[in-house]
Amino acid sequence: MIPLAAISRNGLLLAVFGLATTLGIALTYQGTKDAIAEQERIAQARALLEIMPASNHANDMLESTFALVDFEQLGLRHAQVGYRALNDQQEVIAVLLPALARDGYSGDIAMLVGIMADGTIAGVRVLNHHETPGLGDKVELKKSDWILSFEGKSLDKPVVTQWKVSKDGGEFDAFTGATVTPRAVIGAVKRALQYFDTHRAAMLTNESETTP
Amino acid sequence: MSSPSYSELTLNGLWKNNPALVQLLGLCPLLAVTGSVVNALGLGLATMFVLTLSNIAVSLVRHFVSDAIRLPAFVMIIASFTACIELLMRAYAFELYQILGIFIPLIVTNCSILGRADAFACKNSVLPAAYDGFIMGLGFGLVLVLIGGLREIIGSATLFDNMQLLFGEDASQWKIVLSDDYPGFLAAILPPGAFIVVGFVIAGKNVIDAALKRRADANKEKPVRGANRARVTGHIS
Amino acid sequence: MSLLNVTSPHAHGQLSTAKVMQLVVLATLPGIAALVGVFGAGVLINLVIAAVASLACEAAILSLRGRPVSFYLQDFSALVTAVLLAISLPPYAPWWVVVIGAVFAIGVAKQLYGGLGYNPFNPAMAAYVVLLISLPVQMTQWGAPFAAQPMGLAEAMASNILQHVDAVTSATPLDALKQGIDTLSGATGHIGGYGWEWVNAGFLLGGLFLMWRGIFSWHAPVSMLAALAAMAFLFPNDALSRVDSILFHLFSGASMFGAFFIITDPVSSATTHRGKLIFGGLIGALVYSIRHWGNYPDAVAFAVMLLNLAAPFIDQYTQPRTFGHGGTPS
Amino acid sequence: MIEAIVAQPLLAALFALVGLSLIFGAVLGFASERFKTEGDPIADQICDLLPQTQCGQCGYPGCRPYAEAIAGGERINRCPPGGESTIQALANLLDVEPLPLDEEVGEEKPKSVAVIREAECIGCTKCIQACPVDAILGAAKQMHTVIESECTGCDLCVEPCPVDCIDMVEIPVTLKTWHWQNPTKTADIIATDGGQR
Amino acid sequence: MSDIIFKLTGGVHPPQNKHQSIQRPIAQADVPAQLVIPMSQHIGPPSTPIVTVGQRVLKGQCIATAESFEGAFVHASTSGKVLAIEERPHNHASGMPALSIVIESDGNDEWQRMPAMENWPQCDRQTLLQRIHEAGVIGMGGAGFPAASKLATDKPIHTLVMNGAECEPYITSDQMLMTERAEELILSCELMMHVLGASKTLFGIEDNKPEAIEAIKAAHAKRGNDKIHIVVIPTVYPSGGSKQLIQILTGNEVPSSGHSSDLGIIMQNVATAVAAYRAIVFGEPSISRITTLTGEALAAPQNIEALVGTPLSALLEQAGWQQNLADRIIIGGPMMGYTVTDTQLPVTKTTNCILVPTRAELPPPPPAQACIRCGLCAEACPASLLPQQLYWFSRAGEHDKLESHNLFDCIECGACSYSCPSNIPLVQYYRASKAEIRQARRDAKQAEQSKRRFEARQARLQRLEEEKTAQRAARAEAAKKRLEEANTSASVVDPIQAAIERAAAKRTSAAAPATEAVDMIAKLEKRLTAAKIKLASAESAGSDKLVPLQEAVDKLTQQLAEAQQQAGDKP
Amino acid sequence: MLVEYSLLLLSTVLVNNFVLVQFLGLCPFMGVSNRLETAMGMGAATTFVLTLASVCSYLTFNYLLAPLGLEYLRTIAFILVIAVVVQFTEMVVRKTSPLLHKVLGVYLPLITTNCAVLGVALLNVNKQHNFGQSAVYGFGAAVGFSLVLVLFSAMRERLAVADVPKPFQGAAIGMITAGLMSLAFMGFAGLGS
Ligand SMILES: Cc1cc2nc3c(=O)[nH]c(=O)nc-3n(C[C@H](O)[C@H](O)[C@H](O)COP(=O)(O)O)c2cc1C
Ligand SMILES: Cc1cc2nc3c(=O)[nH]c(=O)nc-3n(C[C@H](O)[C@H](O)[C@H](O)COP(=O)(O)O)c2cc1C
Ligand SMILES: Cc1cc2nc3c(=O)[nH]c(=O)nc-3n(C[C@H](O)[C@H](O)[C@H](O)COP(=O)(O)O)c2cc1C
Ligand SMILES: Cc1cc2nc3c(=O)[nH]c(=O)nc-3n(C[C@H](O)[C@H](O)[C@H](O)CO)c2cc1C
Ligand code: SF4
Ligand code: SF4
Ligand code: SF4
Ligand code: SF4
Ligand code: FES
Repeated sequence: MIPLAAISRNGLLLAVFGLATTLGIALTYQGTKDAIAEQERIAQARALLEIMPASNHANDMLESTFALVDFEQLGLRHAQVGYRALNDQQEVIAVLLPALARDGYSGDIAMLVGIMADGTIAGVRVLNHHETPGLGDKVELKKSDWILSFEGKSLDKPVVTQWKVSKDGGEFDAFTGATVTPRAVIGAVKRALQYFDTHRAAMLTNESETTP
Repeated sequence: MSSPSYSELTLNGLWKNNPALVQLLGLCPLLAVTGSVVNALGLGLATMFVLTLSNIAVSLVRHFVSDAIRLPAFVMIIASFTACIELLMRAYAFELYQILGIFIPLIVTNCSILGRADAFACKNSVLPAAYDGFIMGLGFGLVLVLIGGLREIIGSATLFDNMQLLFGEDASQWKIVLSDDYPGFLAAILPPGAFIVVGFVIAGKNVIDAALKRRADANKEKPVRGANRARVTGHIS
Repeated sequence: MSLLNVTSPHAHGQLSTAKVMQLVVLATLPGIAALVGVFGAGVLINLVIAAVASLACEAAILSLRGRPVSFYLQDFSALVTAVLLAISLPPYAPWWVVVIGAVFAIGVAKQLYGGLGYNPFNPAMAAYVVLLISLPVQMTQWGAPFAAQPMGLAEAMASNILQHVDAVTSATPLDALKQGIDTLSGATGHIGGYGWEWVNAGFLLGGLFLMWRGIFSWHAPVSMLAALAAMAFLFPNDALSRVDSILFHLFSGASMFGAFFIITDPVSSATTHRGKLIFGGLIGALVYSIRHWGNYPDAVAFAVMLLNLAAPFIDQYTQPRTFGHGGTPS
Repeated sequence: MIEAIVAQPLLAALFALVGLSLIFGAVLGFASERFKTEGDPIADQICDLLPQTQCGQCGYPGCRPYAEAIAGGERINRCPPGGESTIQALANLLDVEPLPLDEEVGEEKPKSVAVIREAECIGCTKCIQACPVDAILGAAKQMHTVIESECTGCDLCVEPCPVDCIDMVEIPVTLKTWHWQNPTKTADIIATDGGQR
Repeated sequence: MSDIIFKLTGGVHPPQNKHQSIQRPIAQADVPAQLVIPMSQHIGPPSTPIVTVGQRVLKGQCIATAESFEGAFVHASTSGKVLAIEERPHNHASGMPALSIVIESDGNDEWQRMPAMENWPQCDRQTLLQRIHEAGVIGMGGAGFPAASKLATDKPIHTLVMNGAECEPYITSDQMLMTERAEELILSCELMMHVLGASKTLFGIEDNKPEAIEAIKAAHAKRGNDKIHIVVIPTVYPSGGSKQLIQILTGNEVPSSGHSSDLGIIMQNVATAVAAYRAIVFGEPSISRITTLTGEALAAPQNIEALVGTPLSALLEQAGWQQNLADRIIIGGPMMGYTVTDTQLPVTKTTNCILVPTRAELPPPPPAQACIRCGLCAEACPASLLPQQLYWFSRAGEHDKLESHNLFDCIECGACSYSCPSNIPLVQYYRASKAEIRQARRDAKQAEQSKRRFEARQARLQRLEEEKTAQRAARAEAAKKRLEEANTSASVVDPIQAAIERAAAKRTSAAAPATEAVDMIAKLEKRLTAAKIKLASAESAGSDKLVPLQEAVDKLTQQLAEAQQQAGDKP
Repeated sequence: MLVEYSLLLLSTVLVNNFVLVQFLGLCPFMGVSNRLETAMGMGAATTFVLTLASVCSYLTFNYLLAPLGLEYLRTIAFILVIAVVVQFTEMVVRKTSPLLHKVLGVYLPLITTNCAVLGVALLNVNKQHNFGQSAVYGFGAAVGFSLVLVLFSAMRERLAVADVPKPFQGAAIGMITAGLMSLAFMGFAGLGS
């Protein structure tokens, strides 16, 4: 015997609950929708904005992306886009390139390298890594200022041969007990600069294109 | 069922029947989001909010639901409040929302096992129910913050770091640095530390309880043995 | 006259727990000697600090609990833990690292469970792991083997206690292998990486002595080393030939120390014979897996803790066949 | 139709969830009718662990009612005749922490049996009515006697006796029933936990 | 002879200490002035005294009997007068008293033998078994299991195993017996084989008794019976355990819940065999035994043939007891023996050794330390158990786990305790736990029975109760019938009935919310039935309240119909 | 394909163990681990429900919520789905195998409140798993949960007789043990990546 009465009564009652609760959520959603969208944009652009603060440029960098040719040169495992920062005159003042160091201590280190049009570094940020907490993770800005030491450097300041950790006879400090991670990061930044060098012309012309 | 007094509710929620330390419920957030005070506080407030509101709602509708759909109905109420707070946090405390991750939506299961809706709210009127939800949430939140604080101190010798995530930019001044050349003790911030710190906090509570009990025992007469023995064969004439 | 009224047996064997522990300490001597020879006197300082801290911590907790302190200290188990912990630490670790380790080992991993015999995890290894993840900087500073000027006792003290001298550090051979740096030594005749084969040989010697004295059975160590060798043979690192790989893994890092002193800890390991075979075998396999595919260059401590975790379960399902139960008569 | 709904986010939400909960409610309603639980198997298992002394010291009229109460959430430490071992067994069955015996209900006593001083018995049959297991033989106005092997030692018969002629007598240890005891805890130095800590 | 031997599982090698007591030949104990002969020397129901206080008995005269082979006959050990039949402290681990017959010796030691059966090879099995039974022969190797009962097995037996292992340190009573009475022993083997119908004897002797081996081999060679195999086995404790010796000699394991007879093997201790032999060939019942007196507190350790019932003190005196040195008195060996504190206890048929060590020789047990799970106990256990696990479970009172770890296969040999570096009295835990489990089983049985009786009683009471209500209901029914008949307007009754049915149908649907209306209806129904019953009884009694009652019923009926109407409208 | 799935399985069972690394499902982990047999029952029940719930919530999300643009309703939708799955499982088990019901029955209702179940559903969405991955992920999470639950319960049976200091007896020492377990599991970090 199928107890139809019980089924329909309970089903209906629960449906009423569903109705009420959904209404509540849906209304909240309608109310917060725009704020959330805004927050999500900010979050996406956070790393970009840290390197190129809003005061320095005039465009929405998330909007002006360009495809990276020869992305393997940046260490990337699959195609990604770069970002342009423009001034009021719509001239490119800097590009922000994703880069990947594959020789980290435990896995890949993903980062974003900002390079001014003149080839100096605007800033570097590590986006994602699996380095040992307490050792290799000092490449995060949260843990140490080390990553800021790249600012203002360029391919000839110091000279290419000095783009090494001090232990290997280079310009850059390493952390106590961890040489592998800085070595990997420095290598990747250097590669990004070299990539910029080779592709500078194409990147500095502002012709927006969509993500390939 | 006569509703217990407010002071009893308070004592229960904060100490005697503390959801986290005594009932051992809601352990996941207790361990997962207590790496720092700010995370703990964020989740604690969210939980308190949901618990209070859902208790109110459940108490309001308690006469309409039948037994069969009681649980699902209550779960839906809790879920909807959770969904609301999730949306609100996304809108107004996005970074914290990202840090707390899935533990925000998980307030649903968390709260439903806190069981207050089922155990208390559906048997009491709105005011006690609301108060109970609030106190239970508070008891839970306080433990969260306590553990967050301990882990933050042991792990990195700071307190109230990153409070701006919750209270806006001004709060970034609140950070207290206890020692400048502390090498850091990462285990406290990593998962193992969470368990061990909670273990020690529970043990600490046991010590206090034992001391309290000893004091109480000292001035309490022994219960009369067998006072409420039942007559097994008493109904026979 | 009052006559004793006690249960049988009235006779008792010669071995006592204290004596077992003393033998274990004794058996570490060849390994310690090798460590001193290779890395200088640092390990001796660690030994002293660890022993003092462990015994003090044990005594403190015992008296807190109102237990007879000297009765328990006399079982020497805290000393064994201290010695094994000190051996595992880098020889020039700061003194406070050693103290934290000893306090964690005795205070948390051992006494919180009720002391000798009750701890589910190997205290020395639990302490090692906590230190490794908490203070990775201090815990990865291994001195260079056979340094040009080996440290004497005085210098070692200065380094460990006053933290004056900055010891020259270098990646351990296992670490180097992980990073793909060839410090190997197959070519130079050092099978386990420069200096490390001596250390391992020392512990092998001590271990064989304990086995001969019947302190533990052969099952766990042999099965661990066999599993380690098998894994090294099956999945060699690119830089090594299969045979070199076996020798390298057997004689580098904590392999022998682990096989004979750590996984044989009776309290936290499996107790049945079959259980010990499984216990050792899985440890060997895990050690290699973590060394080869994981984040840590050496993995004895992790592997041991992971199997400690499984030991009660293993014991439950590896009971030997009781006399007179099934089985075919021979 | 679908497009219309999708175009209206509010409507879509309502539609989706109401649909889900309709189905859900229906299924539960069906389940609640179709699969009613009858009896409580766990209470049977609990009852099997209780000593069946039927003495009522737990505050329930017999072991079965107490078993049902435990199944309903009553604490497991209220049966003095069962003592520690019963509490342990219940804790194992229910996967909860064993508690010490509740002082309120009494203490664990050695097992005893009732013995009627037959010379004094006036044959009032009150004890027969009190005995939960019919362990007393006798008819009105005749001497009564306890069947020792059936007596559970519940002592329920003691109080009703108007002439107080029933004694509870401990079952003595004999050569046959003697056995080794566990080593005393005091001899076992590990277990002397400074009294309490 | 090259008999294959097998390896014993586990085992330990305690210092033997046997040389001390074999320096002297077997001495004869003096007949004491008073003998206390317990009725429970064997495993099984206690023997029943057949003498009366004051009666004169002769040496060898039966003084207590047993009904079946499970029991044992008891005989006077010397001639004299029965002084008392009462509970006396018994030579038993418990120190509990046991029913004993106290005989005052008259010093004459006057024999009354049973008829000799020198023609035993011609006697049938039953006759011989009866004689062994009536001679009170019980296992003298330890357990005291009645020999006749064991020999009377109905399983086919092919092998007799003679247990001359004597693996316990210190004890040499079997050794001396084998050395001095080898020929009798070989003959006993033949007798036993005859009784059992066995085709061979395996005679196991540990290799630490060269004199005994030599003597037995010589006697064997002289007799030239090739069915008897003398097998020298390595010295290891507990090779003398029955299951262990069978394992060593045959490689077979006695099944856990079975007996050696399941393998076609019966084992007897050498002393038991000799006792049985003497009972048959000389008609001498079992009234004495060879006991080893040893330990450093004795000036003259030796073996003494003592009468059953002799107080220990008499023997100790004879062996030069130095009371001030004695630390404990152990009955049996250092591995399985139990201590006694009373030197007046009697020697029994199973008292194979009285060990009186000094404190230095066997120091008191040091306090137990924690188990470190070193597994040395498991290495030593001859039963392949995990003593450390048993110990943990025993401490936790985990009976299920103990049983699943085969606690009951433990032979309580003490090898585990012997080897435990932490000095844990493991065997005591096992003994206690075994007893607890047996008790728990008995309790469970008892509880089951109590439960049945309780339930039966409840059911009976309920039946009585129901019968009462049924009677009441029947009366009410009858009255109602009359009421109906009286009420000519049937139309009033029908809607009520319908309403009642409807309400009842509603109530059965459990999920239905108990609305107020339904409650109301139920209440009204109740009141209505009550009123009707009253009405009916008033009617039958011819009461004058008939009219107001009738009115009340009508009113209620109407109310009910209204409520019903409302409830029907609502949903 | 096979390699990818087995790596995912390895990673969910060991490397990112739900209980010890991700902190999900801790209440039953602490609560239902006093005895080995119960732990095994709970493990079996959870494995079944978790796998089924993972798949069902995947379907609900991708075929109901996502097309309608209702991602924000996922929490409430998932919790409903889980409850139905649990109830449904109980019904089926009760009908088809009373024996199995006796073993699993008591644990089933507890599973609804195990946040590992909702966690799996949510993480499937976050990680954008496809159908197969969702199934493997749910199964792996459950196996990881059951594995540590069973090992932990075997260990707790041992702890029950240990001479733990009074204040630490019970939950406290359980927590600390779990902490040491989690310490051990850190050794798996990086494995399989
Ligand atoms: C467990 C462990 C984790 C490590 N993690 C890192 C790491 O994340 N990054 C790093 O650069 N070095 C790490 N190291 C250290 C390197 O292996 C190596 O020892 C070190 O880079 C050598 O550098 P040094 O020359 O500065 O001593 C780790 C070492 C160990 C034992
Ligand atoms: C551990 C252990 C050791 C034993 N050692 C001997 C022994 O050395 N000699 C012996 O005759 N019986 C010994 N027994 C008793 C035998 O198992 C067995 O009871 C006896 O041989 C049977 O013969 P019975 O019935 O004639 O006494 C030992 C028993 C146990 C449990
Ligand atoms: C058929 C048969 C039945 C036996 N029944 C028992 C028995 O019920 N109880 C008992 O203790 N021994 C019994 N025994 C004797 C034991 O097997 C064993 O020989 C005796 O208990 C002495 O033990 P021990 O040899 O280990 O000391 C029986 C032997 C046989 C052959
Ligand atoms: C063979 C052997 C090996 C041991 N290994 C260890 C060890 O690895 N770590 C440790 O802390 N204690 C070890 N001990 C000492 C002791 O068992 C340990 O302190 C207990 O775990 C503490 O309860 C060992 C003891 C023996 C006999
Ligand atoms: S106290 Fe125990 S024995 Fe007595 S009635 Fe209650 S459950 Fe039964
Ligand atoms: S005789 Fe007395 S004590 Fe025994 S069961 Fe009956 S009522 Fe209880
Ligand atoms: S010999 Fe003693 S300490 Fe060793 S495992 Fe056995 S009981 Fe434990
Ligand atoms: S006493 Fe029992 S457990 Fe111990 S060794 Fe002997 S048979 Fe094994
Ligand atoms: S909070 Fe209880 S299971 Fe996660």
